[in-house]
Amino acid sequence: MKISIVPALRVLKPAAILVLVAFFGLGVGYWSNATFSSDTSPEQPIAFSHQIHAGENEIPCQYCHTQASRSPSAGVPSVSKCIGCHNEIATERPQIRLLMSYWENREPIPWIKVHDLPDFVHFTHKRHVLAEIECQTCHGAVETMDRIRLARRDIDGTVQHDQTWEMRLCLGCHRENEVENGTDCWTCHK
Amino acid sequence: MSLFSRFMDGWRKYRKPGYYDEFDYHWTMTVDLDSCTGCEACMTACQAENNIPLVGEEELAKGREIQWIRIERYWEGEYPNAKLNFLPMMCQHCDAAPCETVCPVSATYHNQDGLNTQIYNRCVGTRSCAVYCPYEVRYFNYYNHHWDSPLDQQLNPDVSIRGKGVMEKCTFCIQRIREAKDLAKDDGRRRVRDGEVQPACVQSCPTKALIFGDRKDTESQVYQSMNNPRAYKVLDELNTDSSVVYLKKVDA
Amino acid sequence: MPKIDRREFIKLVGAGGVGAGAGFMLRESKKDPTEYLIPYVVAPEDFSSGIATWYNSVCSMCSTGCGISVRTREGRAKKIEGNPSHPVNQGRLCGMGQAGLQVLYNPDRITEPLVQAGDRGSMSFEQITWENGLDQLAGRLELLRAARRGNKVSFLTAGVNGHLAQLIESFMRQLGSNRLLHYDFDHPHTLYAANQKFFGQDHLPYYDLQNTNLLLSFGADYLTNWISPVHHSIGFGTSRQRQAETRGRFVQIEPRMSASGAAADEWIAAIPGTEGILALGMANHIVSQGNYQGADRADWLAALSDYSPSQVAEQTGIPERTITRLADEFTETQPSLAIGGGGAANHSNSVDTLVAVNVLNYLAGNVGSEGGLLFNPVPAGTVSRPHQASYRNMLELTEAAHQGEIDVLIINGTNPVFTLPAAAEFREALAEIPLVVSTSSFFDETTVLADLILPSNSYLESWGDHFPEAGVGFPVGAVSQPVVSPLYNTRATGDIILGLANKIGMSSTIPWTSMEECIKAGWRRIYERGDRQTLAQGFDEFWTALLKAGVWGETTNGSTAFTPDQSVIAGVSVAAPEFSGSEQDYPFILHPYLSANFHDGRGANLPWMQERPDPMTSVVYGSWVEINPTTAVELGLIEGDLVDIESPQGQVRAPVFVYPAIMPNVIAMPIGQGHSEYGRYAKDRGANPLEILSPQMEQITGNLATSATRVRIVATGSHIDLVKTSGTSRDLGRNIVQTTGSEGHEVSDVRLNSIPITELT
Amino acid sequence: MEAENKKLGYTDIHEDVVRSIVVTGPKYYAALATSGGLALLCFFFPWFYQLYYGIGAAGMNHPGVWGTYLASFIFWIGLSHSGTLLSCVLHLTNSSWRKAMYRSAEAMTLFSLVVAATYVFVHVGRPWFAHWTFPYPNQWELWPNFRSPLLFDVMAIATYLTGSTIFIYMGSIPDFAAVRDRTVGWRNTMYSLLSLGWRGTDTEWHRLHWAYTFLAVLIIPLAVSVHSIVSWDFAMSIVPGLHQTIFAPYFVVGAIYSGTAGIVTVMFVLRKYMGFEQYITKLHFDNLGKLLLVLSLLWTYINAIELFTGWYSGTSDEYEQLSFKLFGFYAPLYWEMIVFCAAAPLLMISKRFRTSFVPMLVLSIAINIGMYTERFLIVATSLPRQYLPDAWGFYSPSLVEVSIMVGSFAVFTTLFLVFVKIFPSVSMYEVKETMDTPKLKAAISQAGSPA
Repeated sequence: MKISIVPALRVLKPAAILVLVAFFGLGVGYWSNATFSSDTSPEQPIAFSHQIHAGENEIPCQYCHTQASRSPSAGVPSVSKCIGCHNEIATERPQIRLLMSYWENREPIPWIKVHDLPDFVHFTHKRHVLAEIECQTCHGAVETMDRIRLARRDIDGTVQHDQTWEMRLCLGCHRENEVENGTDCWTCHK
Repeated sequence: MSLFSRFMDGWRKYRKPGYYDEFDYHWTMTVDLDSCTGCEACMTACQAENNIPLVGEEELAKGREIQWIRIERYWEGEYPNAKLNFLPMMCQHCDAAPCETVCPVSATYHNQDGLNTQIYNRCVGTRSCAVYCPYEVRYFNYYNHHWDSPLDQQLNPDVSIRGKGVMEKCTFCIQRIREAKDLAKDDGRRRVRDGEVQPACVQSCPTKALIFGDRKDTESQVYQSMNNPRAYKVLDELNTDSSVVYLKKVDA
Repeated sequence: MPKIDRREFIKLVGAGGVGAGAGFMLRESKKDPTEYLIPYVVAPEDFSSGIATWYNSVCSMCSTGCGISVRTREGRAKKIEGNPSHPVNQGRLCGMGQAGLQVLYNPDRITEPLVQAGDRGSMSFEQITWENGLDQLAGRLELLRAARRGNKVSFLTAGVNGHLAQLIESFMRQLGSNRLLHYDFDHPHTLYAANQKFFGQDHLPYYDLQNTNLLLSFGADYLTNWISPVHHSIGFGTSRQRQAETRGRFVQIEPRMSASGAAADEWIAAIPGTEGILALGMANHIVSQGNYQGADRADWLAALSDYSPSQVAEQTGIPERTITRLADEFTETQPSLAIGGGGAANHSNSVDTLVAVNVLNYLAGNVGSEGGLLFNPVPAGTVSRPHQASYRNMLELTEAAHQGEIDVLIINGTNPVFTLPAAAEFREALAEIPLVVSTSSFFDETTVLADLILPSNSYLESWGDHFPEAGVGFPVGAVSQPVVSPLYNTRATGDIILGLANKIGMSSTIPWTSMEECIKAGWRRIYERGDRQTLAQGFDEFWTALLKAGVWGETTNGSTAFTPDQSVIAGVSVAAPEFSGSEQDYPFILHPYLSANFHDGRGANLPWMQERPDPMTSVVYGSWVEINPTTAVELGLIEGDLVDIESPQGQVRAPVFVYPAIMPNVIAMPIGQGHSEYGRYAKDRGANPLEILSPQMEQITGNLATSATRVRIVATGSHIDLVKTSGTSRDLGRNIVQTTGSEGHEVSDVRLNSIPITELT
Repeated sequence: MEAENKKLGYTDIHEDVVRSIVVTGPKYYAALATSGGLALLCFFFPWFYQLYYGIGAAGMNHPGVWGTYLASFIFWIGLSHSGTLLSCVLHLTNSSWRKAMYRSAEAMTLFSLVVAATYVFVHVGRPWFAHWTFPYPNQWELWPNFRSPLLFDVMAIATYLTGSTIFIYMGSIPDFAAVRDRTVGWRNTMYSLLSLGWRGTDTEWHRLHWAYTFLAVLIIPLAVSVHSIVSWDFAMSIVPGLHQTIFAPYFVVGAIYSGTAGIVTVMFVLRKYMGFEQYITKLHFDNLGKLLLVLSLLWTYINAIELFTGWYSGTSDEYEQLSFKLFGFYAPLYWEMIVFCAAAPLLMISKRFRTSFVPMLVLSIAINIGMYTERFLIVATSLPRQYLPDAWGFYSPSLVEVSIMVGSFAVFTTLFLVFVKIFPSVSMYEVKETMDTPKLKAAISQAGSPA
C-alpha cells in the first residue's frame, strides 16, 4: 500500500528520460537543417560574387540595381548589363562563359530570390534610398559575401539583426528615426 | 514616463474617438445623391483597382458578394409615381467606428489620417467587425478566390490579394494615398495637394457625384462640399461620426 | 549515473533519432517555396519594374470612342481610366469601358488562326499559320477579283471608324465589291434619317446637356447607352451641380423607367411609338399659344392642326394638363432641349417621331443655341455612314446569300447571329455561303459558324484611331496605340487586311505594310490641313505630341442658322405606331432595352459585367422580364416565377421581376444575355429577347422596330430564386436616402479633376 | 436520504464506485466506440474539410456573418454553467442532497467548456492564428485589443476553465486516494499520481475544506461574469435585437436554466446505467425540478421584457427584426422555443411530475432543445435584418454546420464516458459525510481509507 507519490514518479522516470532525449534530438535536427541545407544562402545559377564586384572593385550598388532610388523595387540588372562589362573583362573564366551562353541564347538568368518579403508587405526601396539608408542596414555586409545570403548576426555582431527579417526590425528603425506614420500598419501593409 | 502616467495617457486617448488629439489628414468623401445615376462605374473601377475577386453565380446566390462599394436601391411610391433612389455605400471610415472596438487583434483600427484600416495579415476572421458595422460594408473571404488565367495578369501589384478567412473592405484606395504622399515627398512638399489623390471610384464617376479630399484643408473641394446645407450622414443617429458625407437628393 | 543496458541504449538512440528527424522536417516545412528573380535580357526603355506607365488610347467597347489612359506595370495593363484631356469623356469612363481589360485578358480568347476541319458549327477547328490562313482567303479573293466578280465578296464589320474604316473601304473598292456593311445593332439609323429629313444634315448634332436647363427625353436612355453616355453623364452632373435657380430639370418619357428615368426629376409613362404624337401635341400647344412667333407660324399651325393636346391626350393616354404644362415649361425654360431614342427611335414610325422631337427643339428656339442642339462641323476623320447596314440591308444580304450571290463573307467584330431576330434567318443564310471568314477573337455565335478564323487583336493591342461621331461641337480625333504587346498569335484587323491586300497585289493603292504606317499616313493629311503654328512644328513632333495627349481637336464650329422649308413643315406628322400580333392573343407589348452591363450582348463575356448588379434590379448573372406590380398580381406571378414570353415569332423563358415603374400593358427585357456561345461567362445564361422580335421595320430607314412586338405571358409553374444583391429595395420609412426641396439645393464650386497622369508616370 | 442510505455501509459505497471504474462491460465499450466514431465522423471530419476549404463550407454569408457555430458556442457555455456554479452554491448553502450528484455536474461543466472552447476555433476564419487573441510579447510588437468584448471572452473562458478544473480536481483528491487504495497495477500508479499522496490526516482534510470553500466562493462570481461577457459579444454591437441591456442577465439565467436541465439528463443516465440508484434519488429530481421551475419563470419574464423593449423603441429597425423573429421564416422555431422553455416547464408545479424520472428526463431534454433554438434565433434573426434594408439577407445553416453541431454532442459524450472511467463519478467522502458514523470495528476494517 504505497501512499507517497514518489514511487509512482519513479515508474515514470525512464519514459521521462526518453522524452528529454527526443527533445534534445529535435533541437539538433533543427539546427543541422538550418546549417547544412540552408535556404538563406542558396546556390545561384551563376556564382556571382558580390565580394568581387561590390567589395574588391567597389562598384556602387546602384550601378547595377539602377532603380533603387526611383522605384519600389531595386531591380535586377538585365543580362545586357552584365555583358556590357564582361564583353572585355574576364571573358575566359568558366562562370563568365556560362553568362555568355545565357546571353547568346537570349535567356534570362533565373536568379534565386534570397531577400524575400511576404506578399502583404509593400516595401519601397525608393524612400529608403532617398533617406540615405545604407543598403547594408537591411541586406548586411553584401560586399563581404561571396555568395549572397540573408543578413544574419555575425559572430562579432556587425549586423544588428537576426537571421530572418522580422517586423520589429522595420518598426525599431522607424521608431528610432521617428518616421512619420512609421508605425501605422497601412504604411507597409495594404 | 511612469507606468501610472502612461496608463492615464492611454486612458485619455482611449476616451477620445479615434484616439488622436488631431488627425494628420482627415480624408473625407462626399456623395451627391442628386447627381448619382446609379451607373455603377465606380463599382467596376473599384474591382479593377483593388483586386476584388470574382465570386461566381453560386456564391452570389448564397449572398456572398464582395463589393467594396455598392449601389443601394430604394424605391419610393407606386406606379405611375414610382421613384428610384440610388445610394452608393462604401466603408464610411467612421471616427467612432463600432468595428474598431470589437476586433480582438486590432486588425482594424483608426489611423492618423482618419482612416479606418483593415490589416489583412493580422485578421483572424472572427467576423465580429462585420456584425458590428451598421453599414454592412465589410466583406468576408469565405474561401480562396481564384482568377481564370490570364485574368490574373490584370491584378494590381500595389494591393495584396486576400486569402480565405480574412475580412476586407474599402480602404479609400490607400495605395493611391500612399503614392500621392510619396510624390509629395519627392517634390519636397509636406502635404498632398487637393485633387492630387482620388480613389478609383471618385476618379471614374461620370457625373462627378463623388468628391474626395482632406477635410482639414478648408480650401479643398470636399470641405466646401461637406458644408453644403444638403449635407447629411446616413444612420447619423448611431453616432458613428462617419467620414462619408451624403448630399440630399433634390426633389424638384 | 546508472549503467545503461543495451535495450535502454537502443531506446534512447531511437528517441534521439526520431526527435532529430522531426526537428529537421520542422525546419524544412518552415521554408518558403523558392522564388526566382527573372531579369530582362535587354531592359526595355519605356518602362521599369515597380513603376506604372500610362498610355493614352481610345476605348472601343462601344461606338462612342471615349479617350482612355491605361495604367501598365511591367508591361501588363492594370487599369483603364478616362483620358482627362479628351473632351468627350474628360477623364471619366463607364463601367464597361473599364472592363475592357477583361477583353484583353479574357480566358476564352482565340489564340491562333483556325480553320474549320469538320462541318460548320462542329467546333472542330484546327490550328494553322497566319501565312496559310491569309493564303486561303487571299486565293479566293484573287480569283474572284480576276474574274471581275469581286461583288461576290461581302465584308460585314462592326461600325469601325477612322482610318480602319477608310482602309476597309478602299480594300473593298479594289476588290470591286460594293457589299461593305457596317452592322451595329444599336446604330441610330432613324436619328440620322430624322436629322437628314428635318435639318438636311447627314451627321449627328451635338446635344448640349451641359448647359441646358430643361431636358425632355423621349425614351432616350442618355445616361446608359444613347450615343455618348459618359459625355451626357458629365453634362447631367454639371447641370445638377449648378446653382439652385439654374439647376437643370430632366423629364423622361418612356414606357419603362430606365436609369435616365430614375435620375430624372419627372418620369412620364408613354406607350412605345406614341412619343412622337405627344411631341407634336406639345408643338401644337406651343404654336397655338403663340409661344412661337416665327415667320412660318401659319405653316406650323396648318401642319399641326390634327395634334391638338386634347386629341393627343386621347391617343397617348397622357392627360392634357401634363401635355400643356410640359409644352409651356419647354418654351419658358431656356435653354431647353428635347432628345429622342430608345423605344421612340426603334418603332414603326420612329423617323417621324424624331422629326417631331426636332420640331419641338426648333419651335422652342433651341437649334444652334448653347444649351440646345448645336450642329457639328463636317467630321474631321472619315465617317462611314453610307455603309451603315440597317435591318433591311441585312435582309438584302441574306437574300443575296440565298440567291448564291455571295461567295465570301468576311465578318469583323460583329455578331449578327445573336443580334438579329430569328426571323431574319441569318444563320440559315450563312449556310449558303461557301466561305465564311471571321476575324473575331472570341467564339461568338457567328464565329463558330465560320470556316476560317483569323483572330484579331483586342483594341488594347492594336493601332487605330477614332473620330467620335456625336462629337462635342468641334472636330475631335484620337489615336489608339497598343498599350501591351499582343498576348497571343493574333493580328490587328488592319494588319490582316493589309496582309490580304499585298497578297492580292493592291500595293499600288494600299502601299502600307502595317496599320501603324497607315494611321500615320492618314494623320499626316490631318496634320497638313492644320493652321500655321501646327505646321510650324514638324509632323514627327505633332505625332509624338498626339500620342502623348492621345487626342486632337480643331477649333471649328458647325453652322448655327437653320430654317426649315415649307415642304418639310408640311410633311411633319406622326402615324400611329403599328404592332405585330393582335391585342387579344398578345396583350402585352415587349420592350427590349440595351442592358447597362452588356450593351447589345458584347459585354456578356466579361465576368466583371456579369457580376455587376443591374443598376435598376440588382440582378446578376442572368436575365429577367419586368412586369408591373398590378399586372403581376392579376397574373398571380411573383418574383422568380419562370414564364414563357410568346410572340408570333417564338418564345423565350425568363424569371419574373416585379418592376414598380413600368406600364401595366408593357413588359421589358434586357438585351445581352442568352448567348449559346461566346465563352464560359456568357454561354447558356439567361434569355435573348431579340430572338422573338417580329421582323417589323421603320419604312424609311428599314430599321428594325424593336419595340413593336406584342407578346403574351404563359406561366410555367416553376420558380427559381433570382440571383440579386439587393435585399429589400424599400427604405421602410427609415429615411436613408434623404431628399430636400429645390430651395434647399445649393452646391459648392466643384471642378472636374483627375489624377494628373504626368505625375504618376 | 437517511432512509435510503441506512442499509449502505462505507464499504458498499467504495465497492459501488470502484466497480463503476474498474469493471467495464461490453455495453460501455460499445457506447464509447459509437460516440467516439460519431465525434470523428460528424465533428472532426467536417471541421478539417472546412479548414481546408474555408468558412465557405458553412452557410454564413453577407450580412449573416455569424451562424450556428456561435449559437452552439453559447449553448455549450450555457450548459457549462450548471455544474460548477450549482455545486458551489449548494456547497456554500451546505445543502446535503447536492453531494451525490455534484461530481458529474462539475464534469459536465468542464467538458461543455472544452467543447465550447473548440467551437471558438471552429468559428474563426483563420484558427491557426487564434493565439493572437492572447496578450503575449511577440516580434511584431503587437498586443490584442483590450477593448474588445471578444478578448474579454477569451480571458473569461480561460479563467473559468482553469477555475472549474482545479475545483473538480481538488474535490476528488480524497476519492482518488480511496480508489488508489483499492486498485493495483497501472491504475494504482495513476491514482497515486492523481491523489498527490493524500493520506487523510486531519490537517489535509482541514486544508482541503478550506481551499474548497474558498474556490467555491471564487467561482460563483466568475461563472456569472463569464456568461455576462459572452452576452456582451452581442449586446455591445448596435445590431437591432442584440443591442440590449437585458442581455447579460438574460444569458446568465438562460445558461443556468439549460445547465440545470442538462444535469437532470445526466443524472438520469448515471442513475440508470451506472447503477447509482441509491445515491441519486427522487429527492434530487424533486429539488432540481423546483430550481428549474423558478429559472423557467425568470427566463420567460426576461423574454417578455426583450419583446417589450423592441416594441417600445418604436423604430422600424426593431420592429422589422421582431416581426421577422415572431412571424418570419424562423417563426416556427421561435414558438417551439416558447413551448419548450416557457410553457412545458410549468408542469413541474406538481410534485408528482418532479419526482417521476422519465417525464423529467423528457422535459429536461426539451428544455435544452428550446435553449439551443433560442441561441440560434439570436444569431439568425437579427444579423440579416439590420439598418439598411437593401443589404438584408437570409442565413440558413449548411450541412457542415449541422453535422458539426451534432458531432459536438458526440464529443461531449465521449469525454464524459472517459471521465466516468477515471473519476469516481460520485463523491464518496461527501456521501459518507451524510451517513451516521459506523461502529469503530467497521472503521478499523477499512484502515487507511479517509474519514
